[in-house]
Amino acid sequence: MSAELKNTMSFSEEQSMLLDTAVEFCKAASPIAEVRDLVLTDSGVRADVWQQIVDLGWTGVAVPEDFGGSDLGLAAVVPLAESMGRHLFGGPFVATQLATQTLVAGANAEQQAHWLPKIVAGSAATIAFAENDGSWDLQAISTTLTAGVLSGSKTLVLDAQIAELIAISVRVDGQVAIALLPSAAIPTTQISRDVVLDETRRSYSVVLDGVRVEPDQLITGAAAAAALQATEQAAWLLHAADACGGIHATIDLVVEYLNTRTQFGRKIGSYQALKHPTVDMLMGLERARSHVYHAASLLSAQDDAEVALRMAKAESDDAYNFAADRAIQFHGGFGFTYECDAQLYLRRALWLQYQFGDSPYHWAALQPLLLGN
Amino acid sequence: MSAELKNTMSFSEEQSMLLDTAVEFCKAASPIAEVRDLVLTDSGVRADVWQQIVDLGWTGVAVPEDFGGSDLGLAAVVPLAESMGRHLFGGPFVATQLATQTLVAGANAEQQAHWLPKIVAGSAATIAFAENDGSWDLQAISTTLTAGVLSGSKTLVLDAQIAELIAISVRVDGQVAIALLPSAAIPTTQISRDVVLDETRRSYSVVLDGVRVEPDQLITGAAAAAALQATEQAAWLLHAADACGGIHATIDLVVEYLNTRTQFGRKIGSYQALKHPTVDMLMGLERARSHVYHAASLLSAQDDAEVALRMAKAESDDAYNFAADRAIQFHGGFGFTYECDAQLYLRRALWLQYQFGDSPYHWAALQPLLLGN
Amino acid sequence: MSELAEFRSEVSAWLSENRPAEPDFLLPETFMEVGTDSQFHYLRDWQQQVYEAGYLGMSWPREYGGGGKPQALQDIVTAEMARLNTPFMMNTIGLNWAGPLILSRGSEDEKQRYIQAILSASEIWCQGFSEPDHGSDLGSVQTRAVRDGDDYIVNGSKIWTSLGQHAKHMILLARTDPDASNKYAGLSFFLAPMESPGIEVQPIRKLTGEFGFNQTFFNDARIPATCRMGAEGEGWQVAMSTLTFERGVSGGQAGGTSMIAMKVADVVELARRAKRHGKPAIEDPWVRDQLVRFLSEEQGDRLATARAKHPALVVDRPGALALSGKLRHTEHRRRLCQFAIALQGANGARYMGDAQAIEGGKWQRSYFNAFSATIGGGTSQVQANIIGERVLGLPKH
Amino acid sequence: MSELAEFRSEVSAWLSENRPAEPDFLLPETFMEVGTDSQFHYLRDWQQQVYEAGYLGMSWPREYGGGGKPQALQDIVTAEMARLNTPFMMNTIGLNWAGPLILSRGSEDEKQRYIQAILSASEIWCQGFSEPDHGSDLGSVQTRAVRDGDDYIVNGSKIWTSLGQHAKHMILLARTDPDASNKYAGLSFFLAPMESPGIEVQPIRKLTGEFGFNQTFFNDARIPATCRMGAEGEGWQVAMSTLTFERGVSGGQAGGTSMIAMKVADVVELARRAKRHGKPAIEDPWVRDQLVRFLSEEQGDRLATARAKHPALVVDRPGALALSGKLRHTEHRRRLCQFAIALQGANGARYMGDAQAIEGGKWQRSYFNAFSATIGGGTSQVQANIIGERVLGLPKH
Repeated sequence: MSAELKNTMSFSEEQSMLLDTAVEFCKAASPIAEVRDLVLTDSGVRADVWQQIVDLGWTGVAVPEDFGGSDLGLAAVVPLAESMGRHLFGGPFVATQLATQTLVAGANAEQQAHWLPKIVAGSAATIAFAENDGSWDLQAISTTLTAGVLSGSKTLVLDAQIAELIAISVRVDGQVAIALLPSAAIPTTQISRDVVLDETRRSYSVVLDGVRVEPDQLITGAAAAAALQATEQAAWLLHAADACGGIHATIDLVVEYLNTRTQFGRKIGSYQALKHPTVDMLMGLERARSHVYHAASLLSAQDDAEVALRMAKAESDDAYNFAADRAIQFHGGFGFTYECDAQLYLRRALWLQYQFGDSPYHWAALQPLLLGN
Repeated sequence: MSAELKNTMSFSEEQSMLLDTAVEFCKAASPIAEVRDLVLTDSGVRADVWQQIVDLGWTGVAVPEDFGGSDLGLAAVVPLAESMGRHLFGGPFVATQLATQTLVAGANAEQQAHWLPKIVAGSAATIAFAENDGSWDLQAISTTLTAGVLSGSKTLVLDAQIAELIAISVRVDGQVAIALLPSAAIPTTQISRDVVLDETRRSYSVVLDGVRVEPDQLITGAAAAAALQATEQAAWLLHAADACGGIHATIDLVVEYLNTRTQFGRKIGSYQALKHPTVDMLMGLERARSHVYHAASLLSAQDDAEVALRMAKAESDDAYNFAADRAIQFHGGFGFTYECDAQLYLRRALWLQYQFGDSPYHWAALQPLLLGN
Repeated sequence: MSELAEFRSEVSAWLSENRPAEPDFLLPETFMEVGTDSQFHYLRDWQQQVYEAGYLGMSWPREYGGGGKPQALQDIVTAEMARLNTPFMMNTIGLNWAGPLILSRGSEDEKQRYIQAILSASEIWCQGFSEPDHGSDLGSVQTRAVRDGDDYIVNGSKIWTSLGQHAKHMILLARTDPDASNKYAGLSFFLAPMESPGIEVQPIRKLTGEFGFNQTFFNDARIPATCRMGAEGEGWQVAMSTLTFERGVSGGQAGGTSMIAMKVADVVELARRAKRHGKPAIEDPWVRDQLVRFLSEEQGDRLATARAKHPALVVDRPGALALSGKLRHTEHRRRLCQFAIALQGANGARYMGDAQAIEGGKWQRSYFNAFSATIGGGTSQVQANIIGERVLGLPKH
Repeated sequence: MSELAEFRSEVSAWLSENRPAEPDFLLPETFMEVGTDSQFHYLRDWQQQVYEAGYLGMSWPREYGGGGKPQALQDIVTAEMARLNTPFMMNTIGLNWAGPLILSRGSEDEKQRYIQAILSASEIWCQGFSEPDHGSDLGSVQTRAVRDGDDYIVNGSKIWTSLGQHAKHMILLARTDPDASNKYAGLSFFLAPMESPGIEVQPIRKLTGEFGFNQTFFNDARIPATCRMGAEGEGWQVAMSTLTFERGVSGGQAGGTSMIAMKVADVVELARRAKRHGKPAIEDPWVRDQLVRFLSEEQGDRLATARAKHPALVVDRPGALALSGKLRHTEHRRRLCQFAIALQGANGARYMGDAQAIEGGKWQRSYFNAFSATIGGGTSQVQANIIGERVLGLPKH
C-alpha cells in the first residue's frame, strides 16, 4: 500500500451555517408534490426557487471573491448538494457548479471575468464531456475542433436548454481542449432531450457539427487537463453528496411506512426482515457520508483527494442503490406504483450511479492506487 | 458462451439403493460422540467401521469387475461421500477413492492388477499431489525422480500413515509422472502429521528425498496426464458431495437449536434474523446438491463435466462455509465453545474449501470456459 | 426424419416467416405489462394469427375450437416459440386459467360459449382474485356477492387485474356467505361479464411509468347467477383447481409461451456488445466474475427441476424445491436486471423512449418490473417465512 | 525538536530495544484469549517491564504508584506501542476498569491497596458482570449476595471471566436485594478477593480449541463487607461508571495498548506474501477487488470517529455512529479474518501448531475468535434491533 490513509475531517463555521440554511431552505422549497409537478415541466426548475438560490449566494460559493463569489471552495458546496439531493432538487445547480470548477481551474483571467460574475448572478452553465459510447474516461473524446469548427456530438449534457454556457471537451490537433461556448452558438435544432431514468433531471444530446469556436473561447494545454480533472473530481464529490441526501430521505420514507403499515396484526417495522436491512441502509449512509465530508476536507486542504473521492462515490452509489431498491420492496404493492415516492429515489440513485463512473468502476480504479499495479 | 449447458440428471436404481444404505449406515456408524472420540485417536477411524465399509463393498464401487469391484463408476461414490460428510466421517475412504481413480484412469494392467484388488479388500491408499506453496495447480510439481531416486516433499497427504499405497506426482526429465509407491518404502521418520483445521481428518507431510522408485511403479506420458485429470475431477466431485452432506447436517443442527432455545419469551427460530438466513442455507444446499448430482451424471455419461464439476465445487464450498459460519453465530455463547458441534462443521467446511481449489479459484476458472477469453 | 422432427422444422419455418416485424415501441414481457393499445393490438393480432395457423390449443377438443391433436405437438410449438423468442400469447388468463377450468368443470354450454374465443383472442380474460390490502391470502377475500333473484349484486374491489380494460370476462372470487363456518367456505366463483354496469376498471400507473395493471371496482354490479361456476360456497375449491392449471401442475393449458423468459445468456450477449469505459463489458474482471455466478445460479435452478424428477434425490425435505421456486426465480431476475444495467456504462441512466438507450431501455424497465414478482403473490420476505416454517419446521412467529 | 517529539523518539527507541523476543507459541490478541501459562507469563513480564520503565499509568497519581505526568505523554506511549505492534498490556480489567474506578471513587486505603499492583501486574483482575443465559442485560444479574455479619455470602455464577484462574480480584456485580423496586436497584458492587473459599473457576474450551475464558462459580463464598464499593443497592451506578472507563468515554485509563488491533493493511501485506495458485495473492483480481472494499470499509469507520467530533455533522440521528460501532467493527473483523484465510491457497486449511501454517495459523484462530465479539456483549442480531429501535425509531417486536 502507498502511504497510510489520512483521516482529515474539517468542517468550518461557514460550512456549518450553510448546512443549516440548506436543510431548512430545501425542505421548504421542494416538497415532494412540487418535485412531482416539476417532472412534467420542460425546465425541471421553478424560476423563483432558482432566484432564491442565487439570492442566497449559493451560485457564488465556489467562485473567487474577485468575481463576486464568496470563495468558500468546493467543500462548501457539499452541504448544499446533499440537502438538494435529500429533497430531489432538479434544476441547473449541479451542472453550474461543475462548469464553475472548469472555469476556476482552467479558464484564463478574461474568460473567468466574462463568465464567473454571470454565474454568480444566476446564469446557468453546464459541461458537455460525455459521448455516445458511455465511457467515463474523460480523455476519450471524439469531438474535434478543426479550423475553428466543431465536429462531433455530446450527450448526457445536463440542462443544456437553459444553460448560457456549455463547456465542451474537444480535441484540437489531437490535444485535449475545452471550448467555452455560449449556448446561443448552437442551433436549437441540434439540441434534443435525452430520456433518462431520473425524471427530475434534464439531460440533452447536442450535435456540434458546424458550430464555430473562437480562439478566445478555448482552454488548452495544461490548463485544459487541470480543468478536466477538477471538474471530474467535483462531479464525484457532488454526486456523492447528492446521494447521501437521497439515502437520508429514503430512510425517512421507509421508516415512516414501516411505522404506519400493519400486517398480520403488527407494525411491519417490527419484523426483522424489514428492520435489519433498514439498519443496513443507515450504516451505508453513515459510512458514505463520512467519506464524502472527508474527501471535501482533503480538497479544502489542497491535499491529494483521489482515493477519498473515489471511495465516496463508490460507497454512496452502492448505499443509495441498495436503500432505494429495498424501499420499493418494503412498500409492497404500493411500492410498485408510480404514486409511491420510492421510485423517485430509485431513479435518482440509478442516475447518480451511472454518472462519472459507477461503483465497480471506482473500486477497480482504486486497486492500483491502494495496492500498486 | 460456448454451447448451451446441459441439464442431464440420471440416478440409477443402484445409486438409489446405495444412497439408502449409506444414509442408514453412516447415521448408525458415526454418532457425533464417536466423531469427537475419534478426534483424539491417531488414525481417526475405527477399524471395525472401516471393515464394515469394506464388507459393504464400498471400496470397490468404482473398481472394474475384473479386479473384484462392482464397476458402478465414480457417480455411485457420490451418495456415499455425501452421507459420510453428513456424519463427519474421518478415515481413508475419500483418499482411497482418489487413489482408485488414479489407478483406474492411468495405471497399466499389471499395476491395476496389483493394487485394485487390495483396495477392494480394504487396503487404504492415498494421493500425494500437493506441495508446500499451496498451489492447486497439479502441474506445479517440484518433486523430481532422477535415476530412480526421489527428491522433494509433498504435503496435505491424507491418511499417509495407514495408506499402503501412495500415488505421488513427480517430474521425470521435466515430464509429469505418477509414482505408485508402497508406503513402506518411505521411512516413517519422513512422515509427519500436519495440523489442520478439520480434526476429523489425518493429513501428513512427506519428505521423499532418497526414496527409490522402480520403473514398474511409474505411470508416465498421456496416462499420467489422464490420471491426474481424473483424480482432480474426482476430488472436486467428492469434496462437493461431502460438503452437501455437511450442509444438510448443519441445517439440522441449527433447526434443532432454533426450535429449542428461547429468548425474550420466544423460540429463537421465530425471529426472521435467524429464520431467513437458515432458509438461505437450505437454498444453498439445494442448489449445490443439484450441481453435484448433475456433474456426477455427466461423468457417468462420459460427457465433458469440467464446468459442472467446478460449479458444484464452488457452490458447495460457498454454501457450506456460509451455513457453518452462521451456525456458530446462531448458537450464541454456546456456539463459541468447543463443546458445541457447530465448530466441527465449520472446520470441515474450511478444510473442503481449501482443498483442490476454493470457490474464487473455480469461479475464475469458469470465466474462460463460459465466456471465452 | 421422424414425424415429430418434421413437425418441428415445419413449425420453426412458419414462425420464422410469419413472426411480426419488431415494432417501434418496446414490447411487454408478460401479459401483466400490456400497457398501451398498440402493444395490445400487436399481441392480439399475433395470437390470432398463431391460432388460425393451428398452433394454439392444439390438444384442446376440436368441437370447441381446439385442434384435437396430441399434446406432444403443442409442446413442440411452445418450445420453438421460446427458442425463437417470438412474442408471447397474450390472452394468458384465458389460455392458462379460465380455459382449462371451463374444459374440466364447465357445462357444454360454457365450453361452446367461451373456448374458441379464448384461443382466437377475440374475447380477453382477466383475473379477480387479489384484493388491495390482503396480499396473497385469498382466504381473506372481502368482495361481496349477494344473491338477488336471478343475479348476484357485487360490491368491493380487486387489484392486479391486468388487461382489465380490454377484458370481456373475469374469473372472480367473491364472498357469498360472510357467516360461513370458516373463511374459505363462504366464497363463490364466477365467470363474470366485464360489461356489467357497476364495474369500473381503473388503470394504475406502475413505477416504470407505464400502465398495465388495474384496480377493478364493483359498485352494485349485477352478475347473472348462471355465471357462477360450482356451487355457492365452493369458490375456494374452484379457485384452487384454477391455480393448479396456472402452475402447470395438472396440464391442460392451451400452450404457447406466456412470457418473454429472461436468460443469463441474453445478459452475456449484452456484455459482449455493451461497453464499459471503452471496452466490451465482457472484458471487465468484475463483470466476468458476476456473470459466471449468475450462470451457475441459473443452472442450479434448471438442475433443481431436473433433480425433482428423481424421488430418491428429494426425499429429505420434499417441499424445498417446489416451495422455494418463486423466491429463487424472482430474486434472481431482479438482481440480474440490475446487473444488466451496470453493463451499459453511462448509458445505464437512459430509459425507454431514448434514442440511444441500449436495447430500447428494456433492462431498466425489466428491473422495475421485476418487483412485481418479488412483491406480488406473497413478498420475498413472506416466501422466506413460508419456507422456514413449512419446509424447515421453524416456529411461526 | 519539540519536547513531545523528543519523548516520542525516546519511547520508540526503548520499545524497539526492549520488546520481548517473538515466542515460539502464538500470542493471544486480547486478554480474553490468554489461554496458557506461557502466554500469561510472557505478557505479565512484559507489562511489568513497561511499568518499571515508567511507561504505564504515567498520568496516575505518584502516591499510588503512577507517574504523575501529563496524559499527553501516556498517549504517545500508547500510540507508539500500537505503531510498533508490541504485545498488549494484559491486566486489562485492572488497568481500564477497576483502576480508574478505584481512583475516582475508592477510599484512600483502597487506592494504596490496589493501584500499584494493578500497574505492575502483580495482582491480576477479572470481571464478574455477565451471567450464563442472561447475555448482555446486566439488569438481570441473578448472583445473590446476602449480608451475614461482616461478610456477604455469595451464590451463583459468572461467565466470560477471562483471566479468572490467575486473578487475585474480581469486580463483581451481585444482587443484594431481590425485592427492590426495580431490577437495577437491588444490585451491589464488590472488589471481591478470588481466593475466598467457595469460589471456583472452571475454564471453558473455545471453538479455537484453546482455553481463555471461564465460568466462575460461587458456592456460599464469603466476601468481606468492606470489599463493597458504594452503598448497598448502588451497584448498577458503579457498574455503569466502570463501563464509561472501559469505553474510554471519560478517560482515566492507565494507557498502553490492550489488544493487537487488526488492520486491513496487515491483510494487504499477507496478500503480498501469500500465494494463490503460484502467484502472490495480491495479483488475483478477486483478491484486489475485495481488498479495496475492505480498505474503504475500514476507512469509513475511522472517518466516522473523526466526523463524530463535528456536532453539525451528526445532528440528524445522533446515536447512529456510537450505537452501531460494535456491530460494524465486529462483523468487519469476522469477514476480514475469513478473507485472510482465503489468501493462503491450500495452506488455508492449516492451523496453529502446524509447521507450515501461514503466520502460525493466526488468521484461522482470529476468525474463530472473532465470533466472541459478534456474539458476546449482545449478538449482532440484537445490536441490529437496538439500532433499528433506538436510532431509527422502528417499532419493537
